[in-house]
Amino acid sequence: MNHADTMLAESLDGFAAAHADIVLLATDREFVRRKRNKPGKVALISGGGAGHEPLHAGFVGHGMLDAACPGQIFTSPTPNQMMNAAQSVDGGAGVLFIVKNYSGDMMNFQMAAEMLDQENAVVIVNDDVAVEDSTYTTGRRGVAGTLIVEKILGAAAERGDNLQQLKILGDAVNKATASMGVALTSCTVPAAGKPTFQISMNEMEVGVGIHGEPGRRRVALGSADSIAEELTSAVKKDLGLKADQEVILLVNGFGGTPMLELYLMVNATRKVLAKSGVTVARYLTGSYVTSLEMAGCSITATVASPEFLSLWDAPVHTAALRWGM
Amino acid sequence: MNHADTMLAESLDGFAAAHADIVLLATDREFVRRKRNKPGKVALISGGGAGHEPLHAGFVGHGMLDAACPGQIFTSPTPNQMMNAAQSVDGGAGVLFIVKNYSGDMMNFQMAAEMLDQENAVVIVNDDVAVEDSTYTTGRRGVAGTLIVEKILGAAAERGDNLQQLKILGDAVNKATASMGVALTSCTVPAAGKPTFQISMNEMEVGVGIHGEPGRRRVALGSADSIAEELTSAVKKDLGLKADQEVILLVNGFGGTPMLELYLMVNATRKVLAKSGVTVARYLTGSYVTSLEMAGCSITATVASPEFLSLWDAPVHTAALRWGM
Amino acid sequence: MSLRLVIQNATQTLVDHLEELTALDQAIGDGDHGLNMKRGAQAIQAKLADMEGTSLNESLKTMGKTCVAMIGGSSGPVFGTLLMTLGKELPENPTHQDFALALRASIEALTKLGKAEVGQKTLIDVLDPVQKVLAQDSPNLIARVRQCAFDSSLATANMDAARGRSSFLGDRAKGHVDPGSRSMALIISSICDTLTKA
Amino acid sequence: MSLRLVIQNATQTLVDHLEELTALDQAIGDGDHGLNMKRGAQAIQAKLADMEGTSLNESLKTMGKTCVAMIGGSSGPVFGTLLMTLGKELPENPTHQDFALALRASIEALTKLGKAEVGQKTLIDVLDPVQKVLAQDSPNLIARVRQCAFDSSLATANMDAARGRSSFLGDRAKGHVDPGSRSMALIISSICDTLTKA
Ligand SMILES: Nc1ncnc2c1ncn2[C@@H]1O[C@H](COP(=O)(O)OP(=O)(O)O)[C@@H](O)[C@H]1O
Ligand SMILES: Nc1ncnc2c1ncn2[C@@H]1O[C@H](COP(=O)(O)OP(=O)(O)O)[C@@H](O)[C@H]1O
Ligand SMILES: [Mg+2]
Ligand SMILES: [Mg+2]
Ligand SMILES: [Mg+2]
Ligand SMILES: [Mg+2]
Repeated sequence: MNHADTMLAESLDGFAAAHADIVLLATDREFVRRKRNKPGKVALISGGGAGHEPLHAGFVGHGMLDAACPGQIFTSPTPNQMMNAAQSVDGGAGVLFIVKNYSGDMMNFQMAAEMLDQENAVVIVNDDVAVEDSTYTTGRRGVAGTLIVEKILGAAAERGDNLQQLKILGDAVNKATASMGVALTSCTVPAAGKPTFQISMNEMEVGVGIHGEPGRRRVALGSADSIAEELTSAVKKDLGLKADQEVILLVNGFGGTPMLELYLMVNATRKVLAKSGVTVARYLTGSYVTSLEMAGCSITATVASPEFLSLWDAPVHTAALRWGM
Repeated sequence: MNHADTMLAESLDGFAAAHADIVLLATDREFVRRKRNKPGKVALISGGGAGHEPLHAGFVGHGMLDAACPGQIFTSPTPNQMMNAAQSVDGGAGVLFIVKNYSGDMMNFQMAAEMLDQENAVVIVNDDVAVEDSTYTTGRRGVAGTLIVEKILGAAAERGDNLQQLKILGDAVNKATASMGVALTSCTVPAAGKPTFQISMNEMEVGVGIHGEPGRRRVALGSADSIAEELTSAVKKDLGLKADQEVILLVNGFGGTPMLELYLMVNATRKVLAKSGVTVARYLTGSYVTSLEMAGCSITATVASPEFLSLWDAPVHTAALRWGM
Repeated sequence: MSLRLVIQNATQTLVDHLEELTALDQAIGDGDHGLNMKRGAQAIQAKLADMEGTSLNESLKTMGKTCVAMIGGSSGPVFGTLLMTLGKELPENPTHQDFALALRASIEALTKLGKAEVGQKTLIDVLDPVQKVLAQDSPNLIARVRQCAFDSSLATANMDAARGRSSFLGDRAKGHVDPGSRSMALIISSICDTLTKA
Repeated sequence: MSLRLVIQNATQTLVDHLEELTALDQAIGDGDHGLNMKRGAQAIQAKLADMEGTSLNESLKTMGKTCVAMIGGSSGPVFGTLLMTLGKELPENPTHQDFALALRASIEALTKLGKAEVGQKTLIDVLDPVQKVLAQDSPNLIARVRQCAFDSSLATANMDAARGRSSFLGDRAKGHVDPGSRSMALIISSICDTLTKA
């Protein structure tokens, strides 16, 4: 809306003002951090390009992240931002980076990790099953499952897990998590000024990424039931979901999808899961990991162990996710 | 996404499944109610056409509404729904209806109130300042300020206020609340299948309603700063805001607006308010009172007395608004 | 001429005009009027068998209650109140004068319910002139009622809205026919057609 | 020929090609490559005065650090590592063979950083053939380097992507030039032009 160059800066200022009770915005807007450090706690830091709000800054606070580094729109933040964030929120127990699996994010975090003095580890999130792990891919993308990894790790860090425990737990949550999405419209990067891809009213992009990257294939617009069927079966297959298993189900909007439609998708998805005897133990529904104003949604399932569930249920107080306090 | 006729029903089923810990969906999906009645408490009931989600069903739960009656998309629910909801959640202390000021809603609630056995009262919300109260209008529309009225009344009902006290409080909150919005795109009623209004990429509709009703005027797309200036000055004028006053500020997305842009608007609005010495005591930012997938936003301000603030801060646990518990 | 045929035809007209009514409400309202009328019309059609053999008054009351229970929006209470009041006020075997009196009572009930007066761009602007025609003893009454309903509906285009969603538009509502008036005209002209053909 | 002019021209080319680079990245990536290169280019231009009088190696290191600190995305680490490695590896008054050696070291550093190999549709598919041309003693070296950069960039259109965002596309990336390769070709050809004109 305002000048594309200053949009991100002004939005961060608005965010910091609106949530001044829980977050602080660093000089030069390099990162958003929790207002108060918790000594002895492992610091959790994530980050990534802007345009996915509320991810990640909206998840900074008690029981989740200690800091989030916002890049430009759809652009990984720089190593400098990550290092400064790490120095700022260090509680003396090391730093855990949570990184979505994009080559940009991976390279920047890697450079930061190499230059860092503190003890640190990285959990890579790659929950998107849209693209098979073939010789033609670097591996899968990190998408909405990132929220689940950040929530569960945040709760574990809060209860006092050490860096190594958190690294193991994070990898385990990531492995138990799978996502797949579908887009009905494209998003428009403000500075580019035109839609990232062209799509007609009666088409959809199956397996779309959260940057408006074209997906696996373009097909005719289907019903919510058939979309749910396709997305869920890909997720189910990846996780090897079996009867009597429980999942945490996140139905995530991409930014331009009304809640009415997200709940429609919730209903369709739980019916598909029920057919194979899978129960939804926890639901989360909303636009949490977005692609600007893109219309569409993704479904994410995490196989729910009792430990994952109790960490999921633990109190959290961030701008975008809050319960128990 | 699914067949337009069954979309609402399936969405309500998804909502009820996802929030089964706090709500129940009545037979024939006539209303969504709080899971457990609280005897001796005045029952708060709201309702209105669907398409504004999470309003109202998303605000059913502890500290807010006891029941919400969803109509068809953009269509007031029927008196029968309201009466059945009232009978279901009656705690023996009477029923307060919270009604947005549309002729359809007013007439349906009025018919329900007349046929009802229980003691009841109505609080009418008409916070939209886009249209002056001239001889050509029925009075102002009820828009995003409804959330603030429902939150504050919900907290007061929870602490035990009686029907008469709540009616007086509700009218006072409504009077202290003003809103105005702007749309960048139209919404599309699913069954109609085409946009409610035509608008080009570089225009905006100032004073738009939450049903895609055309607004006051169509102008060239402005910057966030100029939009904030226009919306805020209309709100300020209506409330007679003066230096040193405090407000609760709700920056509300219409369904298709990314959080990035909403926080940009938060920043622009607080700067405009600060210029006239008005402080924002509480912020709420998000897509809470929507028009399907319409892009745009509204700003709402409530003049914040210490009592309003303490009721605003009181614990609430609903699908869409949750804090303190 | 059977009452059932009158009702069947009048409700079907509304269903058939779904798109036109939707478009009218999109221009100056929220776009749901076509669907609202269709939902009400189909709910009434589903009751046709039940209404078979009951009096005109009872049928009108049943239809009114069905509108209230099934439509919602402005149309539910408005068409519901109209039909229920007619059902209450009409004597057995009514004359056109009886219809005129019952319609006057209905208009008053509507004004009480929704505060709309003549000239405020609602279906009252069809009901009121039609009521006046019905009150006269004139040749070709049915044809005149039919014409009056159509003309009055079209005339709402020149009015400023003061009630209902389109009232928020101010001058911008000018030039557009009020959707409720159009539905009203469709119903009345369908009734006239069925009566004429019978 | 001044180093300053070489840098000024090469960075300006990127700024001038903002829209083309954006379009390429929109086709098979996330659309930010044009802006990323522009941001890096302008950050380097802002340092031109500071770099005045420093050695080629120091200038390269400064530019590399500026890319890392200011760009983000894939381009930040990739162009940053490329420039920083060149700055570290080049001797004083380098010959074209020295450039070839330093470029080889840079490609290795890039592969270590981002795991991309030749043929995986990244800017390495421009660097590698250009490095090979530089390693030869041939007439018209500058012209051949220039031509090689262009041709190699175009040739990425026929490759499947295996690294970076476009790797998620599988076959659908075919037919589109890799945006980073295009930037690399623009930089190299701008340098060649400035050197030729000097
Ligand atoms: N207060 C009123 N009195 C009489 N008729 C009204 C009133 N308000 C609205 N109407 C009629 O209802 C029509 C709109 O109906 P509809 O679109 O179904 O409901 P809504 O306006 O609630 O969306 C209007 O065109 C008008 O003729
Ligand atoms: N692992 C990698 N190694 C080398 N170059 C890469 C790698 N990943 C991406 N690139 C280059 O970076 C370019 C994309 O840069 P850019 O769009 O700025 O970043 P991002 O891909 O993070 O959005 C690609 O076109 C490619 O040439
Ligand atoms: Mg990027
Ligand atoms: Mg309506
Ligand atoms: Mg309407
Ligand atoms: Mg890119």
